[in-house]
Amino acid sequence: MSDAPQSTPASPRPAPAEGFPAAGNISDADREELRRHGILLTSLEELYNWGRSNSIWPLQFGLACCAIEMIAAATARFDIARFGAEIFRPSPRQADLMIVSGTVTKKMAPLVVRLWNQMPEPKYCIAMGACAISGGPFKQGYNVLKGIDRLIPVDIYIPGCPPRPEALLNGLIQLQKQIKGEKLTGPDAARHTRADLPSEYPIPAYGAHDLEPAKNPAVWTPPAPPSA
Amino acid sequence: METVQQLRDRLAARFPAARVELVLNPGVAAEHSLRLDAALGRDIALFLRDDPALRLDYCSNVTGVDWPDKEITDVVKTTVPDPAGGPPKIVEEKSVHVQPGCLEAVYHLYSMSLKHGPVVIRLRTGNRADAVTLPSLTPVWRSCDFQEREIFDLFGIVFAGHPDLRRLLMWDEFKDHPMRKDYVEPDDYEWEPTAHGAVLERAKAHQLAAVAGVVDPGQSSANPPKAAPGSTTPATTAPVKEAKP
Amino acid sequence: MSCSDFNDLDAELTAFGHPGGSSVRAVHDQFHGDLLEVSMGPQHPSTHGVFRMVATLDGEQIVKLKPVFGYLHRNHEKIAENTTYLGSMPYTDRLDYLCSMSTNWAYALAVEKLSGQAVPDRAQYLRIIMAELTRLVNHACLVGFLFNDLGTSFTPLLYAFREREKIIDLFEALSGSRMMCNYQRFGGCRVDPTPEWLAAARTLVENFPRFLDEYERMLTGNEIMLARTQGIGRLDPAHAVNAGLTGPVLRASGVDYDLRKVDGYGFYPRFDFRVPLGAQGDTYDRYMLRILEMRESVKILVQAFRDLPGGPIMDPKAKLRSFRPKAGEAYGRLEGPKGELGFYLISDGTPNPYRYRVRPPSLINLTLLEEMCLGHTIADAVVILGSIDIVLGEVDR
Amino acid sequence: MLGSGIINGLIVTAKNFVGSYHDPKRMVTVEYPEQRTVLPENYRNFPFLISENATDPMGTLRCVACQICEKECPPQCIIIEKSKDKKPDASGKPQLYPAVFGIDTSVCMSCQICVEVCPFDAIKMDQVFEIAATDRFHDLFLTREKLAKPNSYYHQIHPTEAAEVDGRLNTERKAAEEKAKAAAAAKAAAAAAKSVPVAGVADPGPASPRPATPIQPASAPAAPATSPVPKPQDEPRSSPAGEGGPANPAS
Repeated sequence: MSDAPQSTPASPRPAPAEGFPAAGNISDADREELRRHGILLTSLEELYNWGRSNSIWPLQFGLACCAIEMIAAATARFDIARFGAEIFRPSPRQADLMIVSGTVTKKMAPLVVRLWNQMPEPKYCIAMGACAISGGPFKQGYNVLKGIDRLIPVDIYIPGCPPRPEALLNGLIQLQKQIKGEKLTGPDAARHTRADLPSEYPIPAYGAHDLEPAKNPAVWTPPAPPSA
Repeated sequence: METVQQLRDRLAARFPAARVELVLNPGVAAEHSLRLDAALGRDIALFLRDDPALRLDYCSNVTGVDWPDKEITDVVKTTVPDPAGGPPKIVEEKSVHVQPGCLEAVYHLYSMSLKHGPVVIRLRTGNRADAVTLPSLTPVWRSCDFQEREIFDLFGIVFAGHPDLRRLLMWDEFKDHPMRKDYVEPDDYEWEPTAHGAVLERAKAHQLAAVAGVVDPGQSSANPPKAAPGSTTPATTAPVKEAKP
Repeated sequence: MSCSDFNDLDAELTAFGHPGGSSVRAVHDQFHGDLLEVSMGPQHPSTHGVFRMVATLDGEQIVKLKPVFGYLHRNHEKIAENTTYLGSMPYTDRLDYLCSMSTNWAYALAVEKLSGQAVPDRAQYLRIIMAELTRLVNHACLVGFLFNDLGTSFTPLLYAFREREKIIDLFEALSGSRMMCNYQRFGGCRVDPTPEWLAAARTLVENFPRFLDEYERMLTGNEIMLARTQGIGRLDPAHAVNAGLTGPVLRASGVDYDLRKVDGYGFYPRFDFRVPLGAQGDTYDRYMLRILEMRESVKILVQAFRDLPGGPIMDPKAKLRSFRPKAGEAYGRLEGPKGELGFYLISDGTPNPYRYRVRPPSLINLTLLEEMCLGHTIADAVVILGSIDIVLGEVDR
Repeated sequence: MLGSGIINGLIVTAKNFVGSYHDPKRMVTVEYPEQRTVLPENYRNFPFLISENATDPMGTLRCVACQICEKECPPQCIIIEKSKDKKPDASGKPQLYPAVFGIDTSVCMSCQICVEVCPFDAIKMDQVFEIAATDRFHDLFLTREKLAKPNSYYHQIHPTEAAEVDGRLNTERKAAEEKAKAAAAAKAAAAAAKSVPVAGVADPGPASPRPATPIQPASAPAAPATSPVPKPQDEPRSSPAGEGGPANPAS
């Protein structure tokens, strides 16, 4: 676990009276110390999350301008393969991550939701670029969905128009951190482990004037505007 | 190449039944155009394509333009001599009339073989509601194919004789013509943190409607869509919730 | 099925009136198979974005193919009619997002035609430099994508993107953004390059033929490529002209129509360059034409760097805010990397255009996609589409 | 010979493959979180507001709430509300200030039009891009507290442009000074002193786009509106960590 956060100050460990502490209670500093001596301590949960976070396979799915920067992130200069995410799968059935890279139009939105539904759990969504987050500069257009988070849950938002490839990598690193922190059991367990949370979302239909429904209230909960 | 005026005269001589008007362009570009009689539009287009002096074999750009109904105030000034012998008075009479709107298709024609152009031709519909049919020029220039479909989609001009007149950009179930000037887009103004101007008006209207319960947060749209519960959602674990109070 | 078989088939199709509806029946009668409808896209790795083709197949042969558009229709024209003339400039970056510099220029050209603004000499040269660099980026990437469609897994694209990164680094250093340059203004350009920038750009251009040689050594002689592109997707000149095809796709069919020569916009008449033309009008010609055009662009760039004059880069009378052209209309067009890119503007004297229309070359170049694909296999349709060079931001706007 | 074309192609790729082992110029990869590309001076991503004083950013915003940028912003992602009262600006003249200033970075397309139309040099383009967030409603809506950055930060990211702007502002202020001598003299001097980049006054903190990149003070000092030279094109655009180049900022 060489990439454990190194900036964590050495916190006093939970003061074991005798013997060794349980694996879950070892502080990061101690674990780093042990690692230096060639002893790796881990739990099944950590191993599982470590494996998942370092082999995120994105869906090969470009919508607009940001897709070019996504391709650029996969080319030699930025090399997304260093994060284990270079295998862009053309099929949603094999993908873990959907990078919504570009403007989601209302004509495209049902297909994006269908692709999302076809991806198996655990799955994650990155909204890359202003258009995917909120409609961006094309927000006031009649055929532009004002943010993909009206229809599916989004884990990471990367603003920018388009974001640099480094910004995409930065978002990916954040997603990896999120995956590493996920719990498999207990009340705050990750989404994919819980049977009561949906893994499929309603696909809107084409209506006479707009999508029907235009948003999914289960995922779309905007607060009151700050200036109001 | 001959000037637009000469071309107009030649067309008038060749097609005596057709009305061919010269539309002057007041701008700097001074690309004047010809408004053709819609009924004979295709014949004239064929002539333009095949005439050896013109050979306009390439139709570059096809555009729709919406001219909504316009209220025009006419001011008629009449000079009334003063019976008392003083200076004559000027009397202004105002009358308001509505100039009926229309839809227009504009074609930019060039010649690839003779390398000249553009010749701009325009076709006008009768109005914006029911008389919206124009002859399709796709049989003359294949390049009009997608562009006329786009105009049909966004402006609502029906091109008679088009081989495959369907919506090009919007979905088939869509009913409106969004590039018209009076189109109102659907209401999805829940989150507008930087709204001002027209957007702020719409956002406020949305807030009022949401408070009054007129707009269902799940299904908000400027024109309330017809309920189609069966077709909207397939079986999922999270059905769309009904409107919250 | 070998190449010669396809040529026989082509001859038969011509006898049946190819291209056109009757050939559908001709091909169908010939093979007597059951038809299968395949929908490719909008999420498909080889449709260059969210483009969709509905193909009807007889075995593997295409008997009917209908393109479906609109999955990236983001209402550019409507938004532009609700914003100022200047406000639309950054949106034009996002039309053809691989070639923002030349799209900017096309829009600036139309507005300058509408308002009658003059452009200083230095800005004219800078515009040509930017447009030709953009052409290099576009054609290099296009060849990479085309080979992706042919089945190479990413390698040529990696080489193309290596060069692209160098050029867009220049764009970034000049305009501040890698892709969305927002560089042209009505009556000039926004930023004046420093001597260091020009020196770096000149070095890049001088080294570019070396990259092209490497690229060609890697790709042009490849037998698999030759077998899959020669004789595929033939397009005859008469049909191409009638269907309004422009750009490299048209010139590959042998029609000499390049707006840089025909209209002579900007300072192009001052430059010495050739317009390469194809003979067969097949996919291979369209590929080779791109390579040749890149070499011509390098020639133009070398001349532009040699002759670049000093002086201002903006018309002193140009103003940024409250820009209101006189009422009237104008259609400005230029030779973009994909074909004739035009902007049609109607002004009513207000700060916003009354009508704003983009003439998208990518969309109109797809008019004959069905005719080019008829009789070929579904795998060839992918290659033919790749050789037409579309960008969905421009197709759907 | 059939197949020679394929072999030629393979030779090219093999050359590049082998070459990348002994020729560092062929290694184009920038290992992002550890190494960083040197952002060019003109790079722009999201606007920020300039404050004259790092210690009191809200009190010394240059913005006078004229709302031109709000009006001109193409995607309308700026919101400004004018203040009710007036505060003295750097030259001592009482001015309005923005009571509310917000930019929705989830809409902003970094087109720089707000910067170009601003008559007061109050809004400039930032260079941060690592602002990925998990909540777009709060993290991506930048209020004036998050937007305000001191002038020294501006000097750090756009040195040439900032020097030019400061020169112009100083001339304007001197002219204003001559008009109203007595009261303004002290303040103008203070402003002139502040506008010199002072190391350590500004703490860009985590927002700094290139924390370890040394700023070259002498990049084309006289040229107006410049763009820096990119590195020679065949070199990788970054120095490897730990060789005098950018230090490892990830630690």
